[in-house]
Amino acid sequence: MKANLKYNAAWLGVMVLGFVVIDACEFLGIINSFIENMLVTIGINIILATGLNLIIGFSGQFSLGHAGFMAIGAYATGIITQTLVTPIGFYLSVVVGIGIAIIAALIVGIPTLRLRGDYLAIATMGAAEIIRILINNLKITNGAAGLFNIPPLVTWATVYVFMCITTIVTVNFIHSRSGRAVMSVREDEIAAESMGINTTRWKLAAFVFGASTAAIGGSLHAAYIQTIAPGDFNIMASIAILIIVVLGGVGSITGTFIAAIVLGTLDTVLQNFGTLRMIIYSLALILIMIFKPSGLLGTWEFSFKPLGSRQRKEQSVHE
Amino acid sequence: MKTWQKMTIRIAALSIAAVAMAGCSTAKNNGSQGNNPGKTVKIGVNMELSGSAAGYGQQQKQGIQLAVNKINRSGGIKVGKSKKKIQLVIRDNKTSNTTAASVAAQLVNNDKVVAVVGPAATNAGTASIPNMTKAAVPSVSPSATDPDYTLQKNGDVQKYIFRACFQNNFQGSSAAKFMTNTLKAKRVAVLTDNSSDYGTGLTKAFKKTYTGTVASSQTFQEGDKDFNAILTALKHKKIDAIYAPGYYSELGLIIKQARQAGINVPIVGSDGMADAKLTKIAGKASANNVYYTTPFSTKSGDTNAIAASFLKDFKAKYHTTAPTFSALAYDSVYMVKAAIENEGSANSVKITDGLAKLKNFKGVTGTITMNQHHNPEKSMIVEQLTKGEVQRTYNVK
Amino acid sequence: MSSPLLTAQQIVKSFGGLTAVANVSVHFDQNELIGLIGPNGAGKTTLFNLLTGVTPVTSGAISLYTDQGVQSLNGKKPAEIAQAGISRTFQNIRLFKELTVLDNVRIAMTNHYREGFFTSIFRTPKFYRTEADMTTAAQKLLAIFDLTGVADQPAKNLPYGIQRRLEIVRALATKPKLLFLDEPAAGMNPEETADLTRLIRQIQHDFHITIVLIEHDMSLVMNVVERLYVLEHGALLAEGTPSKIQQNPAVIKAYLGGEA
Amino acid sequence: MQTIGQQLINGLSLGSIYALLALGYTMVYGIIKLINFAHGDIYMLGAFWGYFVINKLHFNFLFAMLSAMLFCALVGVIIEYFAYRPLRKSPRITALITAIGVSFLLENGMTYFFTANTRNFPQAIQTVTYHLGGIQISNIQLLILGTACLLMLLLELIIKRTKMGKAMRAVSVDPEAAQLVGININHTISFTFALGSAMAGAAGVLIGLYYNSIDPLMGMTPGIKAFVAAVIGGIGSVPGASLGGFLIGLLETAVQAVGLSAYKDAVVYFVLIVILLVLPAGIFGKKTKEKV
Repeated sequence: MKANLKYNAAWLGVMVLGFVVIDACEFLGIINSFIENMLVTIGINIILATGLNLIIGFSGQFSLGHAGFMAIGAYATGIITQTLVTPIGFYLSVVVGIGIAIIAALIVGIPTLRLRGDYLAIATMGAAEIIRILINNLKITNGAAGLFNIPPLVTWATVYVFMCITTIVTVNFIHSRSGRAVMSVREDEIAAESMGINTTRWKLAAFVFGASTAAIGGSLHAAYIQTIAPGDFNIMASIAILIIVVLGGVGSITGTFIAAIVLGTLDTVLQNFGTLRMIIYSLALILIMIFKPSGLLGTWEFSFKPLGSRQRKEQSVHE
Repeated sequence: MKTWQKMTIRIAALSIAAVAMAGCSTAKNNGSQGNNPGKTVKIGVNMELSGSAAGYGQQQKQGIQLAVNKINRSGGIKVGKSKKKIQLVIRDNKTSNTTAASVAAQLVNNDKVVAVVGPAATNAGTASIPNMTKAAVPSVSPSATDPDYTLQKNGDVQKYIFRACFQNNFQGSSAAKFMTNTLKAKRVAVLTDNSSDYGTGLTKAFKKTYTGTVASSQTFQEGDKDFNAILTALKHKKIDAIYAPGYYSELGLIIKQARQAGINVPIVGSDGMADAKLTKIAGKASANNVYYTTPFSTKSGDTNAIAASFLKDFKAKYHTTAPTFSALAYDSVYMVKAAIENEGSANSVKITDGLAKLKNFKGVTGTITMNQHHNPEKSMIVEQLTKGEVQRTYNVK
Repeated sequence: MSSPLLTAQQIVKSFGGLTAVANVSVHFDQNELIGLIGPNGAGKTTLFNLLTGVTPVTSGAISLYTDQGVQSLNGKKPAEIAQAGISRTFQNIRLFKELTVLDNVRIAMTNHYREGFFTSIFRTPKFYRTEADMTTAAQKLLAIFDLTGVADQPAKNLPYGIQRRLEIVRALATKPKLLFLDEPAAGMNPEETADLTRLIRQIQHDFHITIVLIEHDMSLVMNVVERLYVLEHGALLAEGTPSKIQQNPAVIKAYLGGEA
Repeated sequence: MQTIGQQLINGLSLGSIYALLALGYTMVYGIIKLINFAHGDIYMLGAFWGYFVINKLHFNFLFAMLSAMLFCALVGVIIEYFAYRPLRKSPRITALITAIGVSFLLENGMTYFFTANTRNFPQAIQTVTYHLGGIQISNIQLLILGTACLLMLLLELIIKRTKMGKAMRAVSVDPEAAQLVGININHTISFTFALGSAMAGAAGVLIGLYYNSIDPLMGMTPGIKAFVAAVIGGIGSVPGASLGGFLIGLLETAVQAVGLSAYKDAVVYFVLIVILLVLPAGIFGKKTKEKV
């Protein structure tokens, strides 16, 4: 119990430190709205990619429909905060977004999660596209024109706090009985079933969990950028999140953080290269994948726990 | 044992800190308003140079570069007493709204530009507004057409946001009037580009004004190439004309396929079609009985000296007939120049004032006066294509 | 005669036109150790799959006798059957390879230690209590089978024999009343097989459960089981004690006579 | 009735393009289980190749198409060699991301060097429209349908009758066993890429001629649709890909014909999901049951 306390306190320290550092930089003017924009984008991408990593890396289900759930959150916020221009309106919209995303994830997941591998990927991609096309043709979502002048109810601090909370919640989920059950599904579905694990239920749990974090990411995106359009949530948007997950290492939350930061920074730096930016970006992507096929960190996870005992552990692995 | 409480405290502490700090960050203020020029007048370009709107973005970039070259060759912009050259900072926003916001922030904060031209699309533009407003730097979009683009939610004008193009309501209703009064079309079919605000906005405005019957209303997406199914379905509907707001890449194909399918009624579109490529894609034989509303015409050179020189220069530099997007972008740069010269200052706030007060500015796309909503008022014409050539132009009132 | 635990009556399984299991009736009693033998392709593993719900039966009835009465297992999913008290190992080891030995065992305990969703994501004291209880129970089980030393290793790093043993431990962690072992001695050397024999006896004795095992290693089978079923071509060929089976002419013919 | 006939023609011409593209997906997937995301962009390269050789080198149409097939085959092999071969033993999702990277590279590289502008494809063949009992069909539509069917037949023959085809089938079932019986896996995979890319190249030139408009991003949407077609037909199956392609072409046409053009893609994806739920491996896909 004492060890847990120390361990949690260490993480709390890291989070507060991160906050203070960013805030100090902001205050001193080191972070202007350009850098802030980058940081917020990275933060939102971390929220999105962590959820997707839970689905792909931990439950082993290949989903290509993350942007669809993100769209739900974004539009919930966009629509609700048009009339309720208060922070409460924003938090309400987050809750509503999560609620709708959960319902949508159930509708999509219950039938399709029986599919395997690439078939599931293509089915979830189709489902996300259906969500997007519906949004593109609805009146309440203002169709293809999208919503703009969404009230700016989110600062970088809100995004930071949400990022911390979703990460804590996701990591806690992974390191619990539920998380282990979810991972057993990834490892061997038949064996898991025979151990009494209701694989359909746990797959769905991970899928719904991931979808609700995507909705949070969408809500933050809508309120920070203040403009959303159906085109923001197309297949390429899902793929962008997938790239973060795979680049960081499927099954490593630490990797997701690193990849989101690396890609976010790269993208911003490449802004200086004009039209060459996407060429350099794609080359970087190909080269990283060829030289680091299991992602930047593989399945390695940073933890305070084994800091003292890691050497001993490594030795025993190499034996 | 105490982890639950600790957890709660952790979250609470973070939230309190967040609120407190957020207060700090909004409270700070930088003394003088806006960006000032250095040795040169820095103008930023926030443009769709890759991604789905890259084709239009690159045309606009050509127009901007042409304008800047021309201004610099004649010594630059007169700021007060001295002349300063323009330095362009061109950045690609990948046709992504998030990136457009980031590019806007970089242009105003890091590059310290005094004005921005772009973005091309409404959504990329609206995503940039918060950062432009925060830095008090004006932006002129050559082609953001949503009526609300320059407005805040409460209907007030966005102080720093301008455009060089028509807004949808004006263009859509003009098309409706033209079809009723000139073409005498009683029943029409509407074919809308449903992938952006442009097509849908025009259709909305068109339907509001049009008094005849809309016999069929169909949509397509950018990048679509096959319209045969929609056109075959239209063929047996009794229609007098088709209203098809969209861009030349799809409209060219629609015209071609419609004519091949034997649909010979007039096809009316918007300024997204006003491009020589339309005829090339549709084929000369098919580009018949085609009309579009536009501020700029390749025939403009006959009456407008500025347009004539623009057309000549463009042809000399890029070996192709200047498209409308390039013309609008070209005008955007000159609008900024006019604002600077009128105010005698290249401070970004001053430029904003200058843009808002712009009056009888003679541009390629007509004589422009900025109205209170930062929409340029200029005259609309309708061009008619016959065998791929602009045969005549109509003035719409 | 002790009381029955599971009965299967006239179960049939056909894949397309092929009948893999034809009209087989078996019964397994409380705390019994039963062998299931037969030549390759006789349908032994298929029978296991039918009884554990991995593949559904074409016809026939499977019933489990519990304290609450008789429960039909027809149409139940493998997870439900596992929760009802039937566990198994696999012919080709199916461990959760990337996960640690401890986690392999804890996963099998999932249904015995309930944690609410919010309990776990917000780490309430109850969460830590349940986790600790679960870990203690798992470690106790690992200790019994001499796996404490490798508890933190990923299952894929273990030697083959230990992997087989871990699979049995994992199956036991579900607290089964009936345990199916599919060729537990496959690929083992005589020494390891002897260890396994001891292990199986110990499990039956210490955990008071019924064990059914498929095995080709006759020394193991004849040594430990109390009763035997012999399958051939998907049908039941014989049933009885090891000594009786060894003298059964039909069995001898099936095993030794080949085509004759 | 006439309208239905006409729509059928429309659907089949559209479908034949999807089918040609779907073949490339299905073959590559069948052999190395990779969703070759860059396939749609190879089709774009084919169209651009056709554009340049007709405009600059004044090739006739047949030559343009054949050279485009050759060019795309080469590009396919090069991409496989540099981008996918190093990853053959890596997780499949890694190879997928690389494929996405290659797709980005081709799209943006072409945008960079040749601008994003839409180009009009040279009309190497004059369009002639035939009227058959009220139904119109152009010589180009006939050409597309004919070429598509011919190429599919040819492909089926190559796979079923030639030694290389047998090797392809062997590698797709069990690469290690194939290697043991003396099949050169690398050559076989290269050949598969060449064949699939050649199909895409042909589709590119045909599309250019038919629609008269090409641009660097033209491969994105049809690429995804063709992949959906391959999945519907049962990925890995050549007749399945053809059937899937025609099915999607007809479906899109039907949805637009009844006036639901805004939901065209939504209906396609919905049908995809429904088909997968009924037939988890597509129409002609082999259902593989894991052995326990």
